[in-house]
Amino acid sequence: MPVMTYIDAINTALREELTRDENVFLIGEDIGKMGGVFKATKGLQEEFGAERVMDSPLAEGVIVSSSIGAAMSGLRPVAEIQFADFITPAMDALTQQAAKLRYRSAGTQTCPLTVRVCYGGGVGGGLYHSQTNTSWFIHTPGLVVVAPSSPYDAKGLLKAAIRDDNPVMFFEHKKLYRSVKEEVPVEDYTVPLLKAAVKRAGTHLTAVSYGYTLRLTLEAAERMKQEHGVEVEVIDLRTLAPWDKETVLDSVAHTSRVVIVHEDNRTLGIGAEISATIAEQAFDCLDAPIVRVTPPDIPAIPAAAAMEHFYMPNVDKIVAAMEQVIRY
Amino acid sequence: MPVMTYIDAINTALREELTRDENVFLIGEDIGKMGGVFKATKGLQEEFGAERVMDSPLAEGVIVSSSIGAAMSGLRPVAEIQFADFITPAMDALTQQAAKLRYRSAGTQTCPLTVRVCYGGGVGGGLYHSQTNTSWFIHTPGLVVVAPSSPYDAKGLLKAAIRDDNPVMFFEHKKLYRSVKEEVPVEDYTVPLLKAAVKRAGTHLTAVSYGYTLRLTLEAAERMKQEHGVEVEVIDLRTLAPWDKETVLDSVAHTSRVVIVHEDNRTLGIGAEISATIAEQAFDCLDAPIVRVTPPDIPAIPAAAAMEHFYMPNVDKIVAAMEQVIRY
Amino acid sequence: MATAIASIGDEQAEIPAVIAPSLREGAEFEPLPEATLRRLYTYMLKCRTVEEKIRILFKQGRFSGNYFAAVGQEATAVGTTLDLLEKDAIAPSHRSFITHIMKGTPLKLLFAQLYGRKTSPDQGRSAPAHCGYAPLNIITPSSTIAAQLNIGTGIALAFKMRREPNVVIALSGDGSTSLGFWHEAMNFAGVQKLPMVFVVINNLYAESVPLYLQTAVTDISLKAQGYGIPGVSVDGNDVVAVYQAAREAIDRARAGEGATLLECKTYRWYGHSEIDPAKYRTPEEVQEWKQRDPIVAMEQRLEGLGLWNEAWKQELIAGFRQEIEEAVDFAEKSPVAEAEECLDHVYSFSVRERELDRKVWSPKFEVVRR
Amino acid sequence: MATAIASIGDEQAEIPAVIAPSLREGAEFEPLPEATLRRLYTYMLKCRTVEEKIRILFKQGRFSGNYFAAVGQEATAVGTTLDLLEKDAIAPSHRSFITHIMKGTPLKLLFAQLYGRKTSPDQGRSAPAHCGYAPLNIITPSSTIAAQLNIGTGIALAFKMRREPNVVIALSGDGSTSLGFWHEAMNFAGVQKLPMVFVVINNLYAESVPLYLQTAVTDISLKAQGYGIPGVSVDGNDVVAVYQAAREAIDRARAGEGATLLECKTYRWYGHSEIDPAKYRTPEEVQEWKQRDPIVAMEQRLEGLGLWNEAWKQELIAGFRQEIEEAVDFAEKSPVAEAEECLDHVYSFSVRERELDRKVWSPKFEVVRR
Ligand SMILES: Cc1ncc(C[n+]2csc(CCOP(=O)(O)OP(=O)(O)O)c2C)c(N)n1
Ligand SMILES: Cc1ncc(C[n+]2csc(CCOP(=O)(O)OP(=O)(O)O)c2C)c(N)n1
Ligand SMILES: [Mg+2]
Ligand SMILES: [Mg+2]
Repeated sequence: MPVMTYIDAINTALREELTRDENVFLIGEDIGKMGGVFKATKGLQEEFGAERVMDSPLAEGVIVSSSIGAAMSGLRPVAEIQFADFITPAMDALTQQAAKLRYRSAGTQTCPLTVRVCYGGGVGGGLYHSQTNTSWFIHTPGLVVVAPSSPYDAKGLLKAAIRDDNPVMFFEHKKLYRSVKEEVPVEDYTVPLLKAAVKRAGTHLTAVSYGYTLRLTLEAAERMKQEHGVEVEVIDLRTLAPWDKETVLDSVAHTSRVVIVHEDNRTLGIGAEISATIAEQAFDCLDAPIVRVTPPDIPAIPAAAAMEHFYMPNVDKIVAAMEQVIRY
Repeated sequence: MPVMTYIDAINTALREELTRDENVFLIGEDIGKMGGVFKATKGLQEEFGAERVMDSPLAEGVIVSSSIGAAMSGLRPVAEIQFADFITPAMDALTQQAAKLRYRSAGTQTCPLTVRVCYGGGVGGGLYHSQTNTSWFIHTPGLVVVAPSSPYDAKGLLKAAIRDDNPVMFFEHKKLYRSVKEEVPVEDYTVPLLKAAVKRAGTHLTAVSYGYTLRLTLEAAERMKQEHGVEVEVIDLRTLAPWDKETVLDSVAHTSRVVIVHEDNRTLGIGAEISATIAEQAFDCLDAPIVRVTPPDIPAIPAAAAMEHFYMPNVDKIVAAMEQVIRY
Repeated sequence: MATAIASIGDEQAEIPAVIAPSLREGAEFEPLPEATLRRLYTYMLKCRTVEEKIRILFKQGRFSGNYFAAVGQEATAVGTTLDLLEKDAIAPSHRSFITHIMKGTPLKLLFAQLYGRKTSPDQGRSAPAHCGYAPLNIITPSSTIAAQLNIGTGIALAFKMRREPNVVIALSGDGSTSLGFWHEAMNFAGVQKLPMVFVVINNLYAESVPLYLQTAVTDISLKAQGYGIPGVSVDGNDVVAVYQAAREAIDRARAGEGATLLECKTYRWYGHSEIDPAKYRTPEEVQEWKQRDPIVAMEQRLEGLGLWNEAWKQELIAGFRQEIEEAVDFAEKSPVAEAEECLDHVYSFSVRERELDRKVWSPKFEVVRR
Repeated sequence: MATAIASIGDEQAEIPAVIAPSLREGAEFEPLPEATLRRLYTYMLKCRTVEEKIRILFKQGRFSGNYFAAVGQEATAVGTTLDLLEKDAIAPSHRSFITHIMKGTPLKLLFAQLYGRKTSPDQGRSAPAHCGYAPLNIITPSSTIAAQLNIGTGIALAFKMRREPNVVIALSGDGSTSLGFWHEAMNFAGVQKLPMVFVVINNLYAESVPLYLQTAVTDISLKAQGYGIPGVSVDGNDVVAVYQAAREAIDRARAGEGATLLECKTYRWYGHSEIDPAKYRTPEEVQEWKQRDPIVAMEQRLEGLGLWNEAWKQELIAGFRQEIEEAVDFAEKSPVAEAEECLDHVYSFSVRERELDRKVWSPKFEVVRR
């Protein structure tokens, strides 16, 4: 099996789906000749032509809305939002159109649409090239929100998203693009949507995360094992909405302790929902407070390194929280 | 003291602020000659002229962004969004501009802006005239989000919002406009932002809500007293972001039981944040699961009466949840 | 070129009676076949009859919600959408209920929609007038003004990619042109040469806001200039002029020549919706426009050609009334959806179980349905 | 009218060398005073010198983030913003860093911005090129393309309401015109007759996307038609033409006659940003445009008037270099903000305590700083 980076996995998934199904097409800013600002679509316009790998005008609303119409007509659009920071012009298209079309037509009109969104901080991008912005969409029923943490999952989940009959938002952390590599099958496979994965088994503490911070959480789990002999069970949500309550609650039922890690703002980040669900549905299982490791509630990530570092979750912060919960 | 409806209180607050400060002006769709679709601005254009009570083009983005620029220049705009359902065209203006201007300019440029938003269901408005849409903004640091539940608070909080130096979103529930009346002073007064209010004292259970559902919660509390002798402490959040943790946690510290009621979608509604905060910071105080009474997670409120009724929180549902938590 | 003066809001504006009737400069249209003239009239009359009935039903409290009547605007509604192909798509606005009649949605389904019944295309979910119909490719619209145009661009893109000879008729009002969405749709249609006709129904008001507070131009067709597509303004109360301009635009789109912006200048007789007394307009202004009733104008024209008499009209109306009664009856006898059906059609998979049974991971805490 | 042909992306497009230089049809401009000509040149040279230095510093890794150079576009940058009043506002785009030089922001603050230092106007928060300056009414911009135009409308509205004779210069690129925000700002400015000049710097590309994929028109000034405001296109590499057209538009705005759209056709020499090799353009195309260097063109013009020689140029450059060195020195010696300062300026009140000390309502659970 070839070893692939996360971005190679994305590129491969797109190529395979474009080949497999003539209804699949890509649309977004700079995705054509340039191959995308992060090169996720590199070589695809050359291979599939400018109609199936289409440079859009500079308008995220156009990218998403035209995809909705195309999807309604039986095509399988894969739209790209260059940075999550620029998703607001598509807010109506995503939350009022894509999320509600099936519902408002009682299932007679649907939009099997995939929206790839590049998100995340930690690369010095500053206030407007670092945002996460997943919560708005997790809070919007009708949308499926996915955020893979590894190349294997990235390929399998993206293929599953493209084939899914719902509007799927697919969040790719820019810091993962070239920093993680793993073996990825060349064959066709999918990873199921709506299912979390236990990425590390453990009995003392449940840690829940996704995307880039999932990797930090895995490192923290390893340190807890090395330094304290604590066995942390690490759950990768993978799908953020609708999220997989069963896997999380099952784990909490045997560990009784929980740490949640995410990069979106603290207030009403997904950690709030997970914590609230546990506090409501697994109250008796808990032996300690549920701790969230998140950025502070500030408008966005500053560019200057020290402030960015202060903002971002990291392994030390996660370990400190885990220690706290275990010691409780 | 005159008895006023909620909408009279709003109208009075606007008139008084327009009179008090020549920098105050209003902008929105149909707010001028028509006096607003709910008549919140009735008579104001006649009194203050078309420049200070300005009909905007049909563009929520224009309403909010032009207000931001005007506020930056020292004016005190009060913008109106006709229905919360139509706030998405202003999403960038609100979350990327208003919320971040002070931050990104390190305090050198600010926008003392008030955005009045008419929200809420229960009036047969259907999918696009019933939405609540508060969570997106509660999740956006830099914005203050306010939602009064009574005429007295509506007048006092709106005046406070207009005088505040932050961008304040002011959510008015359309079902409250004409259904509640109370004595409201004719004198100038403000109700402080950022402070919750204990609207009913109690020792057995803390109930947290805001806006229209706060009134349902008060009714439920009365029923708990009548039917079970249970004393419910009812907290009206009033400001949803940044919300008043202290008041809630203080209450939980002596009641040990919590029910949260809101009308925004369940997943990542403000109930999630309150619950998560309690589960994290007042874990030892809890004697029962924290229960949220919310709508189901569906894209929006259907028009047909039976489905709308199924969707909306009501007194029976709140009482059932309170009984559950008390019995636990 | 004859011009009529009509007052709009506080300002006097010139409303040219006929402006650039054709895309082809100086071109004359062929006279229309008699059958087409009669069909244009028949549909206008049907639309009027249906909407006046709907208004009565609403006043009687027979259905709730609200309704946005296009009475007075029938020439535009009918002339732009007569004889579309089954697969041609409509991107409707809130005032396009009668366009369903043009496309062929059964009247009984439309009345079920008004009544919010289970038998309606959306099974009681949306407000009365926000109606779509999948079998005839009518987008089920949101209320967000202009958003349907942008979805329309995607349908047009699919037609283009699949080399299908279909078109999208995208309907919006003068007010909608202020929203960024409107611009984004027009611009994209221009770049991609999409098979679309953007019909702007300029009835001089957006709710209470007069045109001059909406935009600084009086001819909305001018806006086409910025998108590299042709723009045409017609007297939206002259059904023949509207039909001819629309046909030209539709033929262009079908032939792969791209989109057209067609502005139809007209007027709504009643309030923005059934609960709006429309006090922001003077009675004189309304009266002036009522005198330009597109149906009466067409009657005179047909009569001049020997194609119309009162008896025929009454016969038509009687037929419509019968169909309407049946539709009302169907709607009123239709069941409403069960409350829990509001949990359906959220996703392609069901969320009923998830929403109804919150499994609890605790021995002590009973499951309650909340 | 002379036209030059330049290749844009895959298509050949006509770039008229001079298009409608004045708002007043057929009007001729007065020749500019010598002092003005020299100042236009001096500023262009300063902008170029500063940006070429910034590019070197970036390549040397002396500051991080990214930078969007306007090299090649100086005639547009300078001609549109010379001699503004202190209170006149600028709504800058990501490629408007040098506009600060025009308005008067001290160079050392600008370099502190590049270096993300505490001494910069935003104390290290934003990316290098997203710079504002409150004392000179330069909006601190977001990255959302075109959003600054809309904020600009509000500043202009405030000028208008207060009867202040100031203007807003709103800067954006060809790509920005596709966004709804751009349209909404233009339309509102038209309706309210706002004192604004919308300068569209049409450099033929938005990042990698050529103009013909952005919009179906080649002259962006045409878009003004839809908003009831005048539109002008000028050769954006001719600083005198740009200045004259801009002055006319600024004077109009100041006189209360409303907004103007001014399209300046130009070209960026380098990539979209310092990390973009710009492979989507041919070397020939770039070469062709470099031959139309606005600075060289102005040198020739001035030399013809006896107003320029190489020695003066070197003297100017030496002066700029000195100022730049001091600014770099200031930036490099400036402190960075403390990490916890990222908690400041969220609201008018402090959130530090709330964020740093999560008070815990429990005897057993210690307070940890997370
Ligand atoms: C984005 C948005 N803002 C506000 C509204 C509320 N609204 C519904 S119709 C309307 C006026 C529309 O005017 P116009 O486009 O001229 O259409 P007309 O009603 O005249 O047919 C308004 C403001 C809405 N539906 N969507
Ligand atoms: C809403 C939004 N979408 C995407 C981007 C990313 N982006 C930054 S600059 C740019 C191209 C801008 O092109 P243009 O307006 O022509 O300005 P130029 O760079 O040529 O000066 C893009 C796509 C953004 N900043 N904002
Ligand atoms: Mg209208
Ligand atoms: Mg450009």
